[in-house]
Amino acid sequence: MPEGRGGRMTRAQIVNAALALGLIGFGLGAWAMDETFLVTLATKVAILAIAGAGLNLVLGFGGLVSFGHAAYFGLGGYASGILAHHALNYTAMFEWPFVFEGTTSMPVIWLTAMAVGALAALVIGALSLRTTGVYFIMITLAFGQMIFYFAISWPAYGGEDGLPIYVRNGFPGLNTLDPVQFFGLVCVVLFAMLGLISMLARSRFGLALQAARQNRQRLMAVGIRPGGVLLVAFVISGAITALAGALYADLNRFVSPSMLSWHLSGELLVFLILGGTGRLFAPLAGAGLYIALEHLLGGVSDHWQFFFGLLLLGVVLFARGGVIGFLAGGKRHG
Amino acid sequence: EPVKVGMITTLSGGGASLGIDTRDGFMLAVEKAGNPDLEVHIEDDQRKPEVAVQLSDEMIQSEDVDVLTGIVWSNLAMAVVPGAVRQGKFYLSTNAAPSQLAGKGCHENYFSVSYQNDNLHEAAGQYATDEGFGRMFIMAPNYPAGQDSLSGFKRFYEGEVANEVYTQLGQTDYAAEIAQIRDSGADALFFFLPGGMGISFMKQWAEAGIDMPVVGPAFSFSQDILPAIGEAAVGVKNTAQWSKDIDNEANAAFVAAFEEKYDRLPSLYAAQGYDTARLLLSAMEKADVSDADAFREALRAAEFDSVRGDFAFGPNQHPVQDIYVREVISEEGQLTNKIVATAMEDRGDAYAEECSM
Amino acid sequence: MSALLEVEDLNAAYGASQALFGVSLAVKEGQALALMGRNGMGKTTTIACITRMMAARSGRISFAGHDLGRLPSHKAARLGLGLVPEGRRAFAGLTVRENLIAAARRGAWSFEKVCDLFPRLAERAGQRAETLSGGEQQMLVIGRALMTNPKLLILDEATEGLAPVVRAEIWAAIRALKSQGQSILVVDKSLRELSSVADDCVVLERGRDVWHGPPAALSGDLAQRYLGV
Amino acid sequence: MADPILDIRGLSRSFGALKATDDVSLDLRAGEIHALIGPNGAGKSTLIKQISGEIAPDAGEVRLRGRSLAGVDAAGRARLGMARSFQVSSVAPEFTVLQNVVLSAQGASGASFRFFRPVMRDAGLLGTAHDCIAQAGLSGREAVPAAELAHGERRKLEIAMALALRPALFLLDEPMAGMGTEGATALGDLLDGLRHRAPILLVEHDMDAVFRLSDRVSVLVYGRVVATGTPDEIRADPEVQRVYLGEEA
Amino acid sequence: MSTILLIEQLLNGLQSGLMLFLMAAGLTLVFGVMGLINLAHGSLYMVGAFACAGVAAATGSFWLGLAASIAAAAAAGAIVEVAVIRRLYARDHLDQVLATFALILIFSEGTRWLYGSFPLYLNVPPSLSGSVTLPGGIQYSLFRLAIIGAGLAVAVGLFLLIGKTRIGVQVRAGEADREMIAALGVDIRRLYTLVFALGAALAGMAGALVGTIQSVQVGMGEPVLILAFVVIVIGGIGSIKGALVGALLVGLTDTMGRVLLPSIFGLFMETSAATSVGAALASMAIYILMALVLIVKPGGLFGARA
Ligand SMILES: Nc1ncnc2c1ncn2[C@@H]1O[C@H](COP(=O)(O)OP(=O)(O)OP(=O)(O)O)[C@@H](O)[C@H]1O
Ligand SMILES: Nc1ncnc2c1ncn2[C@@H]1O[C@H](COP(=O)(O)OP(=O)(O)OP(=O)(O)O)[C@@H](O)[C@H]1O
Ligand SMILES: CC(C)C[C@H](N)C(=O)O
Ligand SMILES: [Mg+2]
Ligand SMILES: [Mg+2]
Repeated sequence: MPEGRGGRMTRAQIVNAALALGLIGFGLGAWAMDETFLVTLATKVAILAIAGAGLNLVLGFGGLVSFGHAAYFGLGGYASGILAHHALNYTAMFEWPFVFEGTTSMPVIWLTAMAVGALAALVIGALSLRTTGVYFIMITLAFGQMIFYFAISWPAYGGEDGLPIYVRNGFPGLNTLDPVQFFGLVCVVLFAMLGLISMLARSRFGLALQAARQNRQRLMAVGIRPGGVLLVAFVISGAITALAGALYADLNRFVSPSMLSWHLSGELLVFLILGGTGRLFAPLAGAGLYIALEHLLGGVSDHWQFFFGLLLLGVVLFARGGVIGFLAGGKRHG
Repeated sequence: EPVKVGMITTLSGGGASLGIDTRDGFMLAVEKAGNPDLEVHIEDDQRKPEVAVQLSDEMIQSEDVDVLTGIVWSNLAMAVVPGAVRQGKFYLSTNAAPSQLAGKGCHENYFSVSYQNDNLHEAAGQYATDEGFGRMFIMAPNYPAGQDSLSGFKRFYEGEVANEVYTQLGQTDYAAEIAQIRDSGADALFFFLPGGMGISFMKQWAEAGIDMPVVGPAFSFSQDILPAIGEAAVGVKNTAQWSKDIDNEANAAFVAAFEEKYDRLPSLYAAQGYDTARLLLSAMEKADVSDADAFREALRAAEFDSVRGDFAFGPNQHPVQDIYVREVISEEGQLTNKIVATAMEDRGDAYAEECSM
Repeated sequence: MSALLEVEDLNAAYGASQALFGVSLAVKEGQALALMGRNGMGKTTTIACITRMMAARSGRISFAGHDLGRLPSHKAARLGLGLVPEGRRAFAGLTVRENLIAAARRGAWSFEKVCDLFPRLAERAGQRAETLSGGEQQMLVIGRALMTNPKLLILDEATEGLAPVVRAEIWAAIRALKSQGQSILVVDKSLRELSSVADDCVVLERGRDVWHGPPAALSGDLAQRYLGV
Repeated sequence: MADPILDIRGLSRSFGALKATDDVSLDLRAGEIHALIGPNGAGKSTLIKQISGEIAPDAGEVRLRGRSLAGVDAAGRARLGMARSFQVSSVAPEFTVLQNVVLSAQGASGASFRFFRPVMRDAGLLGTAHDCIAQAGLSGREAVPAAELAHGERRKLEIAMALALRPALFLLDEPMAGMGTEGATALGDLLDGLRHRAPILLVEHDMDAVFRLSDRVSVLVYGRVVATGTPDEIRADPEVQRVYLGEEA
Repeated sequence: MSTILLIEQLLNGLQSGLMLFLMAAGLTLVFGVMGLINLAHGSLYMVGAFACAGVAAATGSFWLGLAASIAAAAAAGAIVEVAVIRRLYARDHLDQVLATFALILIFSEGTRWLYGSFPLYLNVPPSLSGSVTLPGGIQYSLFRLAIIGAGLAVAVGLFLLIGKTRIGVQVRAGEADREMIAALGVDIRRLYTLVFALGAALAGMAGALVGTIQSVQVGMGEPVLILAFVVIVIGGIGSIKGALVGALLVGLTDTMGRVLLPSIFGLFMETSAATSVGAALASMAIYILMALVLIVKPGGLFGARA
């Protein structure tokens, strides 16, 4: 990300640190007080933040508004669900060139999910990047919807009913069924991904990516093809979001087409905008706020969505640059 | 020892009417019983599987409930039930009863109080056969419950299928299908279009003015949506294991109390919620929930006065019950259902054999 | 004769950085005032404040007897300000004709008269503005401002990027306008041509009006100091 | 005489019925500033865009050091050493001046798929960038976001970015527009020195600069080259005076 | 398939296309012309439907209900524009997405609060109910024919308004450079409020018409919203002609896909599987159509800009 001037950067850093510590503190605090459900809730925030982080790479830095990121999220989820399904039912997933019965090992599942996400992003990205602006938004939506309808009507893995994973997948050396251990694992992944994105953003690649958002014509004129830069970012983004999908499947022990729906794509966008587009920690801030509000308001009234809407509206109108922009000030990057 | 019940049901968004009726029926029984040992937590699943899963986690992990119930939709049930019963909780289904959970995936802690999903469609097939409809046009949305519906229908239908059409889930315009139906020259139409889909279809069907008998499962003609369909529904035959005019004391009391309390007629879902609560209460009389085996036995015995009359569980803990054919009528300016025939007696389900319990 | 436009003690800022420090100037009815200064000294900012596209921090702007202080920019414009903005800003997706009629107000200037002034525009009447050459766009936005039949024409670098003949034509047009009694506020880099129309000059330096006077007096040392000529 | 660095042959491009460039041939030799002048709408920018690869010609070809550039896109041509400035400033508005110029230097280095080292700590790129910023007269403004620059300053940033490409030749589309007398004079001096590093194809309406700086001048009218010659020859050409220079000659 | 059935299905495609056009036209005005992504357009459609149902139930007249739907949606649109949208023109698209997403929540839950979760119903007015026999012996619903007529009339009206009037020119100028058109003396704020209200009125009218043949319920606008976006993107954003062509393409593709694909698969597959696969493909058909159009023409069929 562009280096801010003077004290701005530090203020943003303070906000970021507070967010990170807030998440970890909340999770551990809930665990200490034996509020297992709140640990689960914190885990959900962290996972959605990973998905959002994937989107943020293309949206916040590359300026590509993908309205179809649920596709990668859901594909990651299904990768996890299908591998576990076969492993748990002892049925072969394929028999050629060797018999493969799936797996419940998270590292293997993660790699598979990321590969699937990256591949899908490569194909979809290559086709979608021919368009720009709103057309890009809509063509990504179109591909997302195609995968969604495919999942609904393909009976092998449950169709609309979805696919349960009866036991959470395992990670060597950890008991993933223990909510706090799973939470810890997810946090490690989250901060690793945020670190990765921050590094990418500062690199040569990141500079070109951010220039592609602002002025593609200029990027061409200095000898860099925006298409390639954006496609690479899109693929990395798809992989990260798919990884989040795999974790989400494990959190819920269930995958269904709703992970692929445009509502989810929309929610990921909302997290980012709420957090502050182009800010490294936007996905965490946005997902955290969103889930917290949803949870708190849900208890207050059956019509909580009404008040939730009002609150969101208040944030857009009065806290420019999202939560982080509001707290940290400074220029927004996107 | 008190029993804590966690009810997860749909109270907001499309489909809220089903959850609201389920809740209201359930709570009516709870309040009538006035048993201080029964504590109910109700949460809205927004019809989203992942929300349902989180709610069940919360109820199991933080609130330490003993029994879960209330889910309307099969896909949410598939997300919640297997995990919950594996963690030693009881699940009593007020509605959704997917085939997976009736067959291979059955579990000793899982009871369906409503039916097995296929039942009403099977009964419709049986009824069509009994009526002598030789050629039927059959139609359902293209999702697992829709596919199950058509196969359930065909399991007991002996005539010829004129055409089999899958619509899009959530579709609201049926002009194209209606044209096909008109063109097919079938004797009668069977369709399964739950919720808003059914409302839209029936209104357009009436507009089209096609003179063809219509048969469906109760979902499209239950009390909660009948007013929305309007006069178009009058005369339609639908299959259900319950109707407000089933003649027994429990039912009369239920219908009266429901109308009295909520100022509307009860629907199928309300009856199912009511029966579920009464089943639970009957088990609480006989056993302590902390003794899971005894409590399970007490549930299995199903010694309560069901609003359906006779009620018993089959080997896979799904009901064995009569299924009726109802006709939509207009009564005192209100649309409602009236039983006109019995389609199946003591029907269990097609998956019980696969259940190794 | 009273001043048509009067700006007093204008202060303005972009966020935290102040761009104008107490600028004052006046344009009299029927006269042309040249606003001059090096790059980045605040000329465009002054114009943005006058046309109410930017809110001033403090100061008074009065035009034709009205206080522009709180007016939204369209109301200020309707009092008779006609702007030819820096950087052209033709309406990209609209045709030449549409650009001209979009904001036209009744008066002496009509589509035909603008086409007489710039025959090029008549040839290209149906073409979308974004595909015009730079100079054609410049003519278009001058025409667009004239079509609002303004009391005061404000030109911010209106001859930038024009061919010498056209530039000469535009200066001729500006002189002609002025001789018809049009009041003008003009920003330009070319001292020679400014001198030929301006009755009065104001020089800005770092957001301050450091010099007022007639063009003739602005030569030699002064020009070197303020304009680097 | 040495072969020209840039050789343009028969470039034509129409927009609908309009022939924006019509069989244009010209060349650019080592060490020279070749000015391209002509009335507004004559096709100068269109020609530059065809040379830089932003739009494809209908006919004709562009050769760089004898090599045909057919099929090479704008980015490829930039890598081969074509640096261009835009008639309407085109920079990355949210980037600071420094970041903009570093981006340019990075483009020249040809390595953009590097994911790990922070680019703003790359001594090589920074060195080049600071150099070019100084040459363009923007020292002290490095940390200002491009969007906050005054118009003239943004023109200078364009020049700095072109310099940072370390190009084989420059295509400058009205670099002096909006610069002010002082800035234009300084830029003139800079270009004057630059021509020995890389020749310049200069589109400009500032006749003082054109006649002061250029070695050769071509005049484009209605998409055709109507005259090419030394500044003095062009200034004296009655046809050029009539269609372009007016009384300024 | 018989010719009569085929023609009837084509009419159905046409009708559903023109219905979509009413939604899409408002959206393309607001989105293409004013540059605002309005996710809440579907809520205005819902508002129209509820207003129509409410007034029709109270007065017994469908026509009063229809008038009320247009008025209520226009009023809701104007209020929303003044209270919220107006502050967002200068912001980037993403803030608009978030704000209008929030508006969806407010509208949906607010409506549920007022009307409850149970769907409302509307009846086709007696003068338009039943079907007519068209030349060739085709039976077709009169109400659907009326929708076709209304859609075409609106298309012509809008085309003239935007393409041929000065108001249209000013609105488009505002989209190119809002600050500049204001600086030239046009009250672009008020103009935008009007345009927004016009788009809302069209959506409200569509909601009332669709509500009449389908059902009126909370959330009814969302699927239509997505389809309307598909339509304007296929047609090219900001183009009324594009919206019309896009809407007809989508309507026909959807209808004919649903009808034809299962029978095509039936030629070489077992019936049950064929209908299910065919139906699955049919639900993807319009998205496949959109992707193809955009891959070939990245700016839509009649898009001015990419
Ligand atoms: N949008 C902006 N944000 C922040 N600062 C700005 C902005 N626009 C201009 N400035 C600053 O305000 C000062 C005055 O700029 P202005 O554009 O008024 O100068 P000018 O005299 O018109 O210069 P030029 O001759 O280059 O057009 C400059 O220092 C410039 O950097
Ligand atoms: N994309 C396009 N579509 C249609 N016409 C175009 C397009 N681009 C340029 N033109 C036309 O081609 C002609 C040449 O334009 P060009 O921009 O090359 O002129 P120019 O010589 O650079 O003029 P100036 O000195 O004013 O910048 C102009 O008449 C212009 O309107
Ligand atoms: C109400 C019913 C139609 C629900 C159905 N059993 C389902 O699983 O979705
Ligand atoms: Mg300026
Ligand atoms: Mg040009």
